[in-house]
Amino acid sequence: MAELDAFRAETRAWLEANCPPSMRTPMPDDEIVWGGRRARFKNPDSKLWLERMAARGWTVPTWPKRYGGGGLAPEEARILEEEMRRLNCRSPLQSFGIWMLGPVLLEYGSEAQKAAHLPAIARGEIRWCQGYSEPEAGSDLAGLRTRAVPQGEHFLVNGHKIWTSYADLADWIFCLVRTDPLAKKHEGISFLLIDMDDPGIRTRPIRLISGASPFCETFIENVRVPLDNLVGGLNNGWTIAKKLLEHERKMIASIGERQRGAERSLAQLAKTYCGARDGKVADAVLRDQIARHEIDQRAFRLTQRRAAEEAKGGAPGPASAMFKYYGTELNKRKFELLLQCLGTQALGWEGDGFAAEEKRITREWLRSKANSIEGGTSEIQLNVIAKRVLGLPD
Amino acid sequence: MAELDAFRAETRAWLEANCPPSMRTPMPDDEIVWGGRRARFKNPDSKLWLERMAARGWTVPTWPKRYGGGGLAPEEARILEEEMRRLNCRSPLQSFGIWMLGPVLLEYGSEAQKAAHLPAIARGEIRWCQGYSEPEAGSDLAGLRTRAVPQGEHFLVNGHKIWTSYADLADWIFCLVRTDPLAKKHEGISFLLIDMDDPGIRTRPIRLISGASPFCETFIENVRVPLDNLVGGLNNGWTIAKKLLEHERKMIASIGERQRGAERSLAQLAKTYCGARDGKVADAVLRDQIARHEIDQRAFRLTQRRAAEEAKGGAPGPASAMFKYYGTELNKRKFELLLQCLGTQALGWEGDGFAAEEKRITREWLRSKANSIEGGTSEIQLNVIAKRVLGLPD
Amino acid sequence: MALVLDSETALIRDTALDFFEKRAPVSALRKLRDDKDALGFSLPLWRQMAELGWAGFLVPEAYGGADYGCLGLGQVMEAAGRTLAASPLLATALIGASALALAGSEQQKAAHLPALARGERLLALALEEGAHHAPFAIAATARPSGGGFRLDGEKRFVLDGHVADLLIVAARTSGAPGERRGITLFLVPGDARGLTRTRTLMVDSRNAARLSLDGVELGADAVLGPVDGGADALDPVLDRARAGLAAEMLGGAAAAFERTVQYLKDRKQFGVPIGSFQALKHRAAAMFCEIELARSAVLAALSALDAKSSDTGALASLAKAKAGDAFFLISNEGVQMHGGIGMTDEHEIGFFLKRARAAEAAFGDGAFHRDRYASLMGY
Amino acid sequence: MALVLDSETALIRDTALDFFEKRAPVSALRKLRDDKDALGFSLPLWRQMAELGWAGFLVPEAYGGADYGCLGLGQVMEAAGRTLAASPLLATALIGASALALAGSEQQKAAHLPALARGERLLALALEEGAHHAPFAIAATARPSGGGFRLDGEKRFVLDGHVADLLIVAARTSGAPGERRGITLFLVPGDARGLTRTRTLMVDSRNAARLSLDGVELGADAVLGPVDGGADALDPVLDRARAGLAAEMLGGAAAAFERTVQYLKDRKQFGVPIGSFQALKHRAAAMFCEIELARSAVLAALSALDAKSSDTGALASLAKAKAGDAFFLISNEGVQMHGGIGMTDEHEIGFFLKRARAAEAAFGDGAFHRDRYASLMGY
Repeated sequence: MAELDAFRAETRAWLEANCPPSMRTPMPDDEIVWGGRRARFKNPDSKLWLERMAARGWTVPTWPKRYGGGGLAPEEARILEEEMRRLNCRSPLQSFGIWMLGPVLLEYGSEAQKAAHLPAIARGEIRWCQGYSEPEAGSDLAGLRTRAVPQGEHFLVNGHKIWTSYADLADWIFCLVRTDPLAKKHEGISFLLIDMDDPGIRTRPIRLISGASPFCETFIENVRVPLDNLVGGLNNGWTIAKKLLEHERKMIASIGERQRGAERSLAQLAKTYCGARDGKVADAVLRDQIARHEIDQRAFRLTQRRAAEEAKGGAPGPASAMFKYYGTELNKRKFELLLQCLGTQALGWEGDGFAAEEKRITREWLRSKANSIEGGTSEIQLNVIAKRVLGLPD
Repeated sequence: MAELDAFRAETRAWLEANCPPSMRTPMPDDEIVWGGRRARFKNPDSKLWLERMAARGWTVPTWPKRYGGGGLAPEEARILEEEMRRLNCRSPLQSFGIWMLGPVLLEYGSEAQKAAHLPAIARGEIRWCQGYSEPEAGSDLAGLRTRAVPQGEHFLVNGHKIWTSYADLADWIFCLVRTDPLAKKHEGISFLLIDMDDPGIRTRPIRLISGASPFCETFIENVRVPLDNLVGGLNNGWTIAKKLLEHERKMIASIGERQRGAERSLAQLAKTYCGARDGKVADAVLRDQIARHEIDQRAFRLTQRRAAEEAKGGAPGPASAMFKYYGTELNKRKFELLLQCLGTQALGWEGDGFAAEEKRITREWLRSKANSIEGGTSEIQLNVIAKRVLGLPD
Repeated sequence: MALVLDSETALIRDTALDFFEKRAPVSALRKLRDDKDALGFSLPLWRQMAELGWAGFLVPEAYGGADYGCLGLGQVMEAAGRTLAASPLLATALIGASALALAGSEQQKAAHLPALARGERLLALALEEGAHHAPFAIAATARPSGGGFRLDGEKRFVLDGHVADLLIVAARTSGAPGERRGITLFLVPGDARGLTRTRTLMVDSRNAARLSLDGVELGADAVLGPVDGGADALDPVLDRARAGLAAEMLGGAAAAFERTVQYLKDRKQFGVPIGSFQALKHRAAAMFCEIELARSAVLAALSALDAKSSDTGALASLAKAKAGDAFFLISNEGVQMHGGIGMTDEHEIGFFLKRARAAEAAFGDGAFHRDRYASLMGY
Repeated sequence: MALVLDSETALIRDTALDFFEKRAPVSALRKLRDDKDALGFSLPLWRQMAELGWAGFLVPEAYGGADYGCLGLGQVMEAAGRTLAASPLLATALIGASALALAGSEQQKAAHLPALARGERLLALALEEGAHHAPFAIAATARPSGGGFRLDGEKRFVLDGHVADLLIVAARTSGAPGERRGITLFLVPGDARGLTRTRTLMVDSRNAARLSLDGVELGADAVLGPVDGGADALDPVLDRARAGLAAEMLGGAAAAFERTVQYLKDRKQFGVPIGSFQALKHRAAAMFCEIELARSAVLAALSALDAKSSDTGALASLAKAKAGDAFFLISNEGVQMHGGIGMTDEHEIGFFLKRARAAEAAFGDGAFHRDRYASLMGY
């Protein structure tokens, strides 16, 4: 206990001394630092902050120090998190490398792979994207067709990935590829790392119903990938894929939680757009629906907290399917309620006549519809709960 | 047209002359006439009314005259119905013989079977019950195990039926039995008529969560049934069963429609139990829920009417699954709303402290839960719609 | 009240189905959007629709119309709804024609209805001032001025407002916002002095505009219907709008449903069509029921309007509420069941989702109509 | 706020689970019902529960209790809920003990709490007068009489009211029905003159009674808590009742869910377990989520009560609302998924359906708590 108290004091002091004041303000979307070869820093403090944190290994606090991490124990990492929140410190670096590839390499990667990739992720030098889904392999992810054929020291890779977020901005892609077309479909898949700086790789952004999006299609044509870039052994990719999907679910589950400083609550918007009486939302029916939603949302957050307390920071299990399912459905409900509050003011697309907040809500309402599709549909999550949590038969 | 007008005038005159005044009042449950060998008439007028109507064949207006029917065309039958409604005439006779067995015998029965059974149904002399479900064959009706083994001039029947309504009051039972245990399950079933006046047949009433019920278990032990009692040919019972199920669905679909004179509407009860303001249900949330329900109910009734207009009185098709599904779910919702309105006054079981109306609502609320189970569960109806209406693949 | 179409009306429906499928598929709306078309619909197509008589379906024969009635126009709107076709059907053929035919003076009818029926005059109703349908919440004022009136105020969500030749503007001649009494309707030329019109770009790629009335001077003959009695004059017009829009929404819901069921049959995952999964089947079956109920409600409302039945108001609310429920459910389930591809702008199912919300907000959402239904039913 | 049980509380939970499973299974409730048991619960069993310390879990140690707190008692109530066990846990151990411990004078506590903790004194709260939970809608009157008060009025839905040794009666000393101010609590002996108690037979086979107070004369020392301030005194008591009842409902929901999942695995139709049908799987998975959320809400509320947290009221409403939603959903789905057998009185799943509704109505239903939650959150 005393050691942890000392760590807290030390951490607090360091953060107060080293976190630039502009990094203690709410982060606009366009100042999020994703790193990568082509990284640009709109705010120079962001770069400074990244470098300082990376130097301590605190962009990835629990990773071993030898791979650029902070080497912190889980309790220490939680203290770091609490102290950062206390000071409103921005996250110095976000990336799929940190959230998804890193944990996989730590568990399945060779020593050479760890040494080659982890420090670059920790310092934000390389930006990764994820190549999982394909047009014909959505919910049936294991039905993927991208082929990797061993030829001497290389695989020759051909295929078509979809929903690769930020593929157009990424440097490398971690991919599921089919290495044995004759094996049962879950058994012929491998996990491969591919440098995207290859003329055989082409990306095309996907426009969503909500407008521009970070999603891309990624076309891979006759790309040669060193055999060394195989992670976890040949035809062993599905094990890794399942692990990663659980991490992804957990990430998406809290999609409605991002609180921006300027965002007004449902109840505040209802009062504005539908009127208030005696300090209450005037429309009793709407008020009841808002309360129902807020109750569900609070119970959901309490459940996330309870799960964290029960797991003590362990890896997400099949119950993560519940969080993915419920969290995304809640978020969709929230936006439907917002639209109901805003009425015709939520029907603008662009141009005059609608406030920025109104147009943001309209776009996010549409974007929220993907929540229950991306990272495994709600239907897939319910299947997982039924099978792996409840033990219902196939 | 003129002929129909004449028919209407004649019918009206006859009804006015022959329908006893007490038969023009709302019918209490215990005065419903079901007929049968053990029929008792609480109100002697009921017997008179049955005899007069049966003499004209108007207990079964559209059946051929030679089988005790009225021989009416569909338009004439509709006129009779309208004129009876105009005078508030009670239905002279209800029975599963009229609703279910009769139509089957008319379509599939031999001449001898028709002559033997239809007139007795029309006159209310024999009361029938339906032996379909078995403990292990609920939704999977075709999984039934009651065996009928041909032995000389008889079948030897053994089995256990369940949910046989009014079996304890019936004279005969029409049954699905397995006659070929080796055939595919839909192909080894026959439709058999069995006289229940046999010591091998025993019935046991089933108590429901709502209290006493008309349902029974029926045990059939070594009962000998003449081969002549087979309807529609050996191993051809499933075709008949499907037809009957459609009739049954249609019957149950309108389960919430029985309007008793004394029943108060949801809105009236809400005003009584939750208060009114400016003539409106005071609780705006409850009022919205009631309106939502009433809107659905009205749209549902309009759809029943539309289907009738489209079919011009034809036999019910797969769309009857929609009416069974939606009608029963609506009825359950109605009772949940009623319970919400009545609050703790809907929580009585028997004895003092609760009005008769309150206790009736409590019991019917519980009884309504069976609506979406009996006559094919909601799940089965949705399967039928998906497959036979929408053509979705197995 | 007819719940089954007579053969003549069925023929109109078939003609309309064919017309919109061929000449105004969803891709036409996409093109209007991507081209940032100034009108927001195709004027040549509108002329063709007028030639088929649809523009004048609610215009008395004396003024060059077909006087065919709401059930007929409803069939056309349902067909238009199936392809999300943008056109002046709602603002001009349904609302504009109804307002003039039901409340107009001889002179007003003669002046506008024949041109309207020929597809040569576009109308728009300028009613709403807030974010929610509220026909009595009128704050725009009409003050006596000279022998006529002077109009001031702001209007929102005016469908086709930016291109209408003639606007029907609700303004207050007495009373306070929220009061039924004191509202008057005015016919305002699209090019009136003091009138500013701003087109708003909507999520469903349809038309709407904001109007600013800044001392618009009108003669006494600009009054449509009784002074102070505009709400009474509007009632039947709004009920027609609700029922007609419900028909359009029913069309959208039905088309989105058919597309989704087809996708369930076509799309294979795990080696089988996804429509073989029972959970999706049950949801599809439930949607089917909602479509059927909505269809009955729409037919009942349209028939009641033509029959001038006493419960027209309740049935119009019933239709709008049920069609809204069905369109909401099905457009959402449609996107979900299409999965990732349904989220792309490239696919058309998302257009239905957007239209469902915009149509829901017009002329009263579900909550508005449940409230109204309850009031009309006495509770 | 603990969302995970400490080891001591987990032990209490395990003891309680074992106790109710062995000594008060659902069949015990059935027997009480079929025997038309006069008490409605087993007094010997209650003595055993008292010996385990549960009757005195909310009684301070100075008065012979264990003072273990709400989280502990909640575990016992959840376990009792799993088998639908009828007992004085709610009326006496939770509500009665809380009212005396939080609002009682030294003398009142000394007079009743030790006997209560020993399981030798039964209490009941006589609050409701209408069909819905309404803590301020008190019309029963308490008028000054001699040096004390004279009580007149009617009370309904008094849990354990027909057997309680001591009743806590809310009556109005000033103000009008609906007003928060002016309510006073009184301790009324079960055998007081002028008090008539009528047991009502309830759908869930539990206890409740109607009281008629006809000139019941009480001394000044019968007042519990401040005169006219009874509502303030009741607030924390009611929040405990809501959270504790929510725990019981959570237990009922969880048990009904487990029974249903087991049935889905066991029952075969079409040659396969019905739990292999995807539509049922998805519904079961959705129920699982509701149980998990309800559990978190209940734990949060119980912990907040013990911590005297400032948002205890909101969390109690949250817990009651969520546990109610879960129990309603699951008891209904439970019957439906059990099919015909679930509709028979012989099967036990129907007992859960009945209990769910009765518990929902006690101390505020979902609508009540959503309204309260919104008010507490400032909207």
